[in-house]
Amino acid sequence: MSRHTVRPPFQPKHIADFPCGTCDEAGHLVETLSSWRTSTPEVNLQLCTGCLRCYLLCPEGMIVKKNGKVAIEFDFCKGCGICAHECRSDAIRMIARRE
Amino acid sequence: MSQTVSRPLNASTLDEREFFYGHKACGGCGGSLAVRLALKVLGERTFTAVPAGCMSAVGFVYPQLAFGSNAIISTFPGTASMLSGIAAGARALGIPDFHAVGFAGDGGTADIGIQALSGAIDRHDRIIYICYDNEAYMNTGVQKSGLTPFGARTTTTPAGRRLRGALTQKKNMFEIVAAHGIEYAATASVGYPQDYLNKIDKAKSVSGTSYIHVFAPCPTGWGTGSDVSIELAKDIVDCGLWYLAEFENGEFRLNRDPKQFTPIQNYFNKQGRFKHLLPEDIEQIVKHRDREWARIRKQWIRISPPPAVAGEE
Amino acid sequence: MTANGSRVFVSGNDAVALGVRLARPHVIAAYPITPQTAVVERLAEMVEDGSLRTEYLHVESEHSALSACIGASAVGARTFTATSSQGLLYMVECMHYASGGRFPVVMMNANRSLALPWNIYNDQRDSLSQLDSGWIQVYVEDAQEALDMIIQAFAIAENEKVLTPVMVNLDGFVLTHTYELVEVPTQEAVDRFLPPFKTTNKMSFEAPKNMAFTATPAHYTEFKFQQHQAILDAATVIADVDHSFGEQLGRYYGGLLDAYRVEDAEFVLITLGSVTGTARVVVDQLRAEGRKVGVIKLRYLRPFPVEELRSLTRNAWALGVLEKNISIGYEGTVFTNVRSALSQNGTTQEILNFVAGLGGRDISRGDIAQMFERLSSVATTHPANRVIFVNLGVETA
Amino acid sequence: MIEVRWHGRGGQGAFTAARLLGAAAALFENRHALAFPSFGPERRGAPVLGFTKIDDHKITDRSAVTECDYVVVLDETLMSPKIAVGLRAGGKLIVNAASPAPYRDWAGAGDLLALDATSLALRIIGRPIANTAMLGALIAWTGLVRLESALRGIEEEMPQRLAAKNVEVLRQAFAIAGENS
Repeated sequence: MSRHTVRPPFQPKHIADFPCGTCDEAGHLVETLSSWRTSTPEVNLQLCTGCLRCYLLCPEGMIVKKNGKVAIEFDFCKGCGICAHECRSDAIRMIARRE
Repeated sequence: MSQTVSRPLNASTLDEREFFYGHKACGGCGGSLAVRLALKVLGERTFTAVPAGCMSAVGFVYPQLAFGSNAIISTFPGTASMLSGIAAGARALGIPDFHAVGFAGDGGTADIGIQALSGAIDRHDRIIYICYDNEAYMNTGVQKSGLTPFGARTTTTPAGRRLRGALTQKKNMFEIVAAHGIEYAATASVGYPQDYLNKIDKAKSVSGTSYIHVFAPCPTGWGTGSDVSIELAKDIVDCGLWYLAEFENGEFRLNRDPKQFTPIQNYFNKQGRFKHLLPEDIEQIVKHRDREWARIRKQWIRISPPPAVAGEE
Repeated sequence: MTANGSRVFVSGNDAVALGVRLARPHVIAAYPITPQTAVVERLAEMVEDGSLRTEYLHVESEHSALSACIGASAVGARTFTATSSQGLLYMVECMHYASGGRFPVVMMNANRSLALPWNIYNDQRDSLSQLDSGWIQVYVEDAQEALDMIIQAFAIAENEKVLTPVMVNLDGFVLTHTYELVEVPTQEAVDRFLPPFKTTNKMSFEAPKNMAFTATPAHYTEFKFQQHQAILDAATVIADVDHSFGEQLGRYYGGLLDAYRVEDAEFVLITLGSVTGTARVVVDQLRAEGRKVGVIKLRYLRPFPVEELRSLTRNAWALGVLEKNISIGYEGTVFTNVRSALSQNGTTQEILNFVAGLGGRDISRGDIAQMFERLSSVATTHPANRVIFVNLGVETA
Repeated sequence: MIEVRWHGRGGQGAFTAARLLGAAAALFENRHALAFPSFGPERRGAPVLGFTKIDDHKITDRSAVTECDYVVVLDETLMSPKIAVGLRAGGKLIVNAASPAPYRDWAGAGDLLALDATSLALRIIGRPIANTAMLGALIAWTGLVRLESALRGIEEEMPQRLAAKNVEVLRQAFAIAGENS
């Protein structure tokens, strides 16, 4: 389940559309970063043991628990490859294309 | 305390919510992982201060605001002083049960921010100060900081024929902080994530100031692949160039005392910033490492490390 | 030109580092900050490859960078530092200290906007907010002028009639990170132009001194008057240095200011820094259409070119001051300075303040053409509001 | 004035190519040039831009490049229908790709050309650094600067250990592009 909402791009028309001062909602997101990725992680659920090491170590927080295993969200996955590199049962492979 | 029953803290019991994502850190950034894990342990009743540096530059570019809980950028020198102010304000307003946490880089902590940190510890302010150490000023493009290790190439300690990288050793921030008589201080590494989670969890219940110095590799600054940050952060502990320790009730404790260090070479070989080192440089680094460990083993009390979770030997 | 050694294709930051090496500073103490970093990086490389023999201090903050430079200058060493934006503000205490103590430190400042909000891009609010710090301030238009002004800055600062620190400002990214053709003078030519630093305002074993002391109400004012007079007198030294630089190294810059097609101009834009280059292109286009327009580049903001500005604008119908700055709550600082200088002119021409380019917002050729448009309409209609935010992205009514 | 816009990712050397082109024109062809990156922090992997302006007289206008004569894309994964926005009529969109086919109608007002720079770089340098190969293709298809000037630009601007291989990449890219212009 995606736990965050990426809002439409911010297009202010009037000065009042800006917050008063440098203060706005925590977690206010208006863009995804999938364009940064040149390779994409893919989970093989047969091999995944649900140890959650990848969930713990993803710097982007893009891996979620799912039915005792894991699933990867792609909004902010930059294809760094840490999940694939750290998975102890080789259940994650990096493939050279973008979701 | 917000957690009524205290279950062991690990990947499955950790708060599933994410409080730091949508940030623009380089892929594989150790610092962003350190921030993400800490904020998950601390939960939503948290005020975070982050100075100028990577985490603010990647986390707060309006209108993309990547901190899911309260967060504010401080001036570069003023992380600890701003945290003291946040804690004092919240106390005065009677806000219960909050955490005031700061994430500053190595330079932000050991150089420009050391004065404010010293003041906060001296006041025993109830704040958690986390230094994510990637061993140079990375946001401005890899310049030497007080925590750049001996021999490391940075853009202000070039490695050429005459000089080969940084000529100074890392400042010993852990013991400098301990010498203040701080309530709780610890060293950690994203290469030992469970140990890092345990120390953040302990810091939550410290009644005074706590300081956690977490080792956080930087692929861009170190000239490594983006997928090896965790491996490197483990290697550095295993080869003895970094240690996992705590300072509490006026006493040092080693959480990990490797019988046999792994060869330093296989830590250096994976990184562009050490490629230029000559055998005599390596020898000097090894000699310094062994002298430090001899001192530590003599002066610090050693206890058996807390139960390690599967997958983390 | 024998005085010029080589032609290189370098960034503004690189050009500054080349100028610093030629000036042979004894001590460099600087702390990295975007967009200045490549200066301290090049200097570190020059120290490593042996082409620059200097004491290079890795200081832990900007406050300590300038404090260290003051210490070095206090024993007679030639010193250099470089910073930007937040870093400049973090050394403000030391800036007043350096000027009050008459320490001729030379500093490069990469013009960058000020937090909050945070922003790493170009505008001029950092240096313009420090006009009262007692430093001589010069603003350059391109990388060549940056290199040359670093060398001239030492000659001006260390002149015993001046003995005042000098800040060389160049626009962050637009100049610091843009690569262009630069002539690099030979070391011999610069050694002939720039004598070694000699001063009695220093401690030494031959003549032991006590420095940076306290002054009671009975004496404090006189020290401040001395400082003030020194910067006013610096105007002649600046002109002489510009002239001898032109003679020996082939490039004249015009001293306190530089005017372009202003002689018969009806509408004149007054500005500073690299945006002058865009204004020159627009002036040429409008002149080709028969419009009498011109642009004045203020090079020095302290000392301020009062006389030159008065004589050059006497016949203009309307003037515009374009600055990447606003003194919050009133008007642009340069606008205030220009209006004060022209107020005794006895002329009644209209003058507008164009506040543009804050936080790195682009100033296009079209924007500048519109400014001239506005000047031609305002010559007759004397508007109430003279402070115009250019390219504000939203409605405000 | 000729304006070139380079597209790449942080760390791929897009700006180095923009700078080499400027150096070649300014240092070896007695012209004037400005070369500047899209300003801002360059995060590894993040899309970045580089710009080169070339003219016969000193370029004083430093305002943003809104239109350009050539767009050079070093990384195929950056291609999108809007890639050639601002490309002037008669301009060229040059992409590092094995074949131009998938991008036929993305060239806006200009024409489309492709060169497989990555495999050329892998063959000669052993790493997928496509910037000098794309520079070679650009100057072959546009004549912006002579091959000789670009080669001297590399020798002048690149550290010795990189120069030799990059000279070879540029030479071969120039030749390959020349055959199917």
